Amino acid sequence: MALTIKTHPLDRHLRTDRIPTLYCPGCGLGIGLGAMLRGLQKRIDEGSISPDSVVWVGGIGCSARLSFYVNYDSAHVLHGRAIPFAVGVKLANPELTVIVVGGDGDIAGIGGNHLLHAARRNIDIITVMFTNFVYAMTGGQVAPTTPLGVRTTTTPHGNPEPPLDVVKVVSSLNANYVARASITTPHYIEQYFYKALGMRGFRFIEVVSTCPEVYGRHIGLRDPVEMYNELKKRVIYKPRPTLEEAAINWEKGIVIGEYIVRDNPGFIDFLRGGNK
Amino acid sequence: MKKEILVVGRGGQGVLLMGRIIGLAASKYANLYAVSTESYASETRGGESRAEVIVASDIGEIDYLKVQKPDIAVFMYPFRLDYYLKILRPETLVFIDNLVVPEEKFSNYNLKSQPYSSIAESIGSQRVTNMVILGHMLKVTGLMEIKHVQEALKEIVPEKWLELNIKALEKGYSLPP
Amino acid sequence: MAHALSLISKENKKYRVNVIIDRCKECGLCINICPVKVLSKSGILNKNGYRPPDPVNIEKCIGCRLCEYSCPDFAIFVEGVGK
Amino acid sequence: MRKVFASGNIAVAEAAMTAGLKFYAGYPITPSSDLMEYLAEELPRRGGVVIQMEDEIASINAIIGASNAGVKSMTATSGPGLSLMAEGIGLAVITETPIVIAHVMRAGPSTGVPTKTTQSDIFMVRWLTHGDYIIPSFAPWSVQEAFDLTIKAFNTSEKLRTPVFILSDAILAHVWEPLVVKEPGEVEIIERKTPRSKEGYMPYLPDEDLVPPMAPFGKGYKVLVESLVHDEKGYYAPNNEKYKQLVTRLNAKITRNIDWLFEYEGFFLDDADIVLVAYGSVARTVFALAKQLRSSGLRTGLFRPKTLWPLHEKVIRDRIKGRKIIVVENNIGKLALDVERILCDREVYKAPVLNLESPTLKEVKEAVTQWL
Repeated sequence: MALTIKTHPLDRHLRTDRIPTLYCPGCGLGIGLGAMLRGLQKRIDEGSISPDSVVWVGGIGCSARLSFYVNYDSAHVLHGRAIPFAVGVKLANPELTVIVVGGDGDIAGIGGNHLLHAARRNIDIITVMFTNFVYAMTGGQVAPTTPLGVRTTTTPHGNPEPPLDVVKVVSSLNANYVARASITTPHYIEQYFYKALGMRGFRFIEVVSTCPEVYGRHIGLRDPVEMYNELKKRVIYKPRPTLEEAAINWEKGIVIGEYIVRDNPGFIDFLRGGNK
Repeated sequence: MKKEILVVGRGGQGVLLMGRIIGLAASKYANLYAVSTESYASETRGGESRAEVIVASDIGEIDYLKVQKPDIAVFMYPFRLDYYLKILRPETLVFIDNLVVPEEKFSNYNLKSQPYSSIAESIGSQRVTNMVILGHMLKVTGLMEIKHVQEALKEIVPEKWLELNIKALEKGYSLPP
Repeated sequence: MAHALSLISKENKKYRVNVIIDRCKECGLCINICPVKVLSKSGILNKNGYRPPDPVNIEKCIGCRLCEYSCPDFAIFVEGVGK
Repeated sequence: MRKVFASGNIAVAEAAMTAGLKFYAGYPITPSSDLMEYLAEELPRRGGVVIQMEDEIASINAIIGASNAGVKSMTATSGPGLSLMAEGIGLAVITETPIVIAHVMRAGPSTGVPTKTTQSDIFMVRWLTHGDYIIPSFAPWSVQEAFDLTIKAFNTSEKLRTPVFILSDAILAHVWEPLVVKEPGEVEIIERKTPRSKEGYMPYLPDEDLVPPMAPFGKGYKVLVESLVHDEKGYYAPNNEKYKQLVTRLNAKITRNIDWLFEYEGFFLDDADIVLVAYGSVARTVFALAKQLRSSGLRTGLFRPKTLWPLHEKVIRDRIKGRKIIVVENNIGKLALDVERILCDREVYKAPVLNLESPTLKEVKEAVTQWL
């Protein structure tokens, strides 16, 4: 057993003095972040993005905290408000590459209105939403994506609300890119994030993640490996799925793929072009 | 010297512009101090629009930013006349466009009644009714010199409307006091 | 920034698997995902009380890096070795 | 310099541009909307951006983002909008983000009377959000002063890395008066300190003036903007030592500048037996009353704070020498609470006058003379 000094290939992207993360063992968030960083690394390597121009913005929640592990300019701001903060950053300096990370509660629950309007404006930022079906940091309350019937700490008799199909909602607006991947398919997260970094307009990637400690407890899959394998079984890859396939259904499967790929002018283009 | 001027009309009649022109002319060109407040009905176009201008030799004479007892009142449209009649004083100089505002309401006041809107139309457009009235007001009151208002018009009014506005102002100034 | 990290490193002729001992949270995802079953839980307790994986069957490693990609804690990585 | 005839809202907008405003995000709300409309017309010509966000929550967060990207940013709003901005204001405090908020008071609570004036929000700008903090607020009484104090508001926000309020009202917003617009170069403009070197840069490590140099995004400083209680690096620090250190510094960086921050105007104070205290547009009417009372033989003075928060208690004690102090406000009596506390050895009376059109001289006189 050799003891040597070496660093992980992603360490250059991380505030390593904050690692290990505060995430529970087996939490999917770190997998998603790793995949994103590999996608970003490719862009940096090919010279299309300068690391100094990258800004990460997170709201509140486990997923939002990804923003404070990355060794970039970053901001950890208010619950639900990462997108408007990011809009301000981008408009103040359009040269920046602005990335929002957050959970489904942060991005589509409390921040839902901002998400709609960011997509409507086709504002030139990337939003990566991690869906773990629950409010994890606050202890397991119902989320906008919690499936019908699931018992959470605030729906102890079963969730009476149908979940929000965020991919479908964002796709219905002017977003240039809408894709979904899963932490069980890190190569697709990497690929989609890489692609999004090279695009303009509003880019939205949903990453279906695992929360064995909190959500797993609600659905009887508390073991990280077991939950990972259960999610993996349900993930169906389609290159260009239709919006009818976007609804997340634990029984029938979760379709990942690129739902929307467009190259419409972004908000910055319109701003620069005046009223033409 | 302190004059409180109340201007009432409909949205679109240039009431607020009249307030700003008087204020700018007085404060920038006539060496007077001026305060103007405006109010308008946010709900409807064509609703009541009001400018309240106080012109004084010195800022210290103005103790309240709004008109309380008008020395001069202009009615371009008969909004809430009963309300406004209550704040007029017997000596208040009242200018009305007699094509739209009933003269009989003002029989107790120092009334200047003219068909301002048709005068304006005869020189080009009803839209400059406000400047015809303002010109007449300058003639009657001697509030300031007409050239001061002309300077203010040059500063605020877009090029293509300037000539017409100045013409209207001069037309009003030529009316009998 | 780069402070010394204690590793478990094992290699075959083509690949070296490195486990950063103190980052591991013992979730088991790497052991589960490895298609050729290189990894097995070690007996070491790291500073947080977790037992990191040990590439006991390193000779089987095919360099697919699924362990690296599936580790949520940046605790395992695979390198190519040799020429 | 340009001499113009302008409203209070236009004066704030013009001053903001002179101060170097480059980003405005807002949501329309009476009586502040025309301030945004004016900037929407003018600011793009001067290289800035104006965006109407989906609500006030988005607006305040967008300007905080923009400021961290290195540009001077502001918003304007009124009561209901500011209520929505509460959390964002707190974010600006803890992240030490320079922003200016023009708050144009209308009548409340709730939707109240959108188009009419009051002075009922003076505590709202003081203690809007949760936590311990001091946010500087300036309350102009004229269009010219709206301009001058807006310059001061930007300078304060940049110098002390703090949100700052310019506290206007529906009267001042829409009163038109002569205004001298000072152009850049004709008035002192303060810019935020930037770090001397990237080496070892910590986003919240203060200099001796307790204010940390501020690096913008995009320059390789690896800035960390943190809304949680944090240490100098911006790392979450949920411990008593760091919490006390941070909160103490955030407040002390304001209070130690009180001599520079606090501005006031005094009239006839030296021999005044009766001192009227008033601020904002209402003070104009109170000033008229002070003169009137003085000419009737009562030795009356006026103390008018231009800086509402923080109050300079020593200045107030030193300058108000009168025996009897009467605080006139277009609210139920709010500043009076502080004046009572600061001048607890004197007779302090409240003279609240509630009037949506602004208190008239007659009303103010009645409210004051009851205590004479």
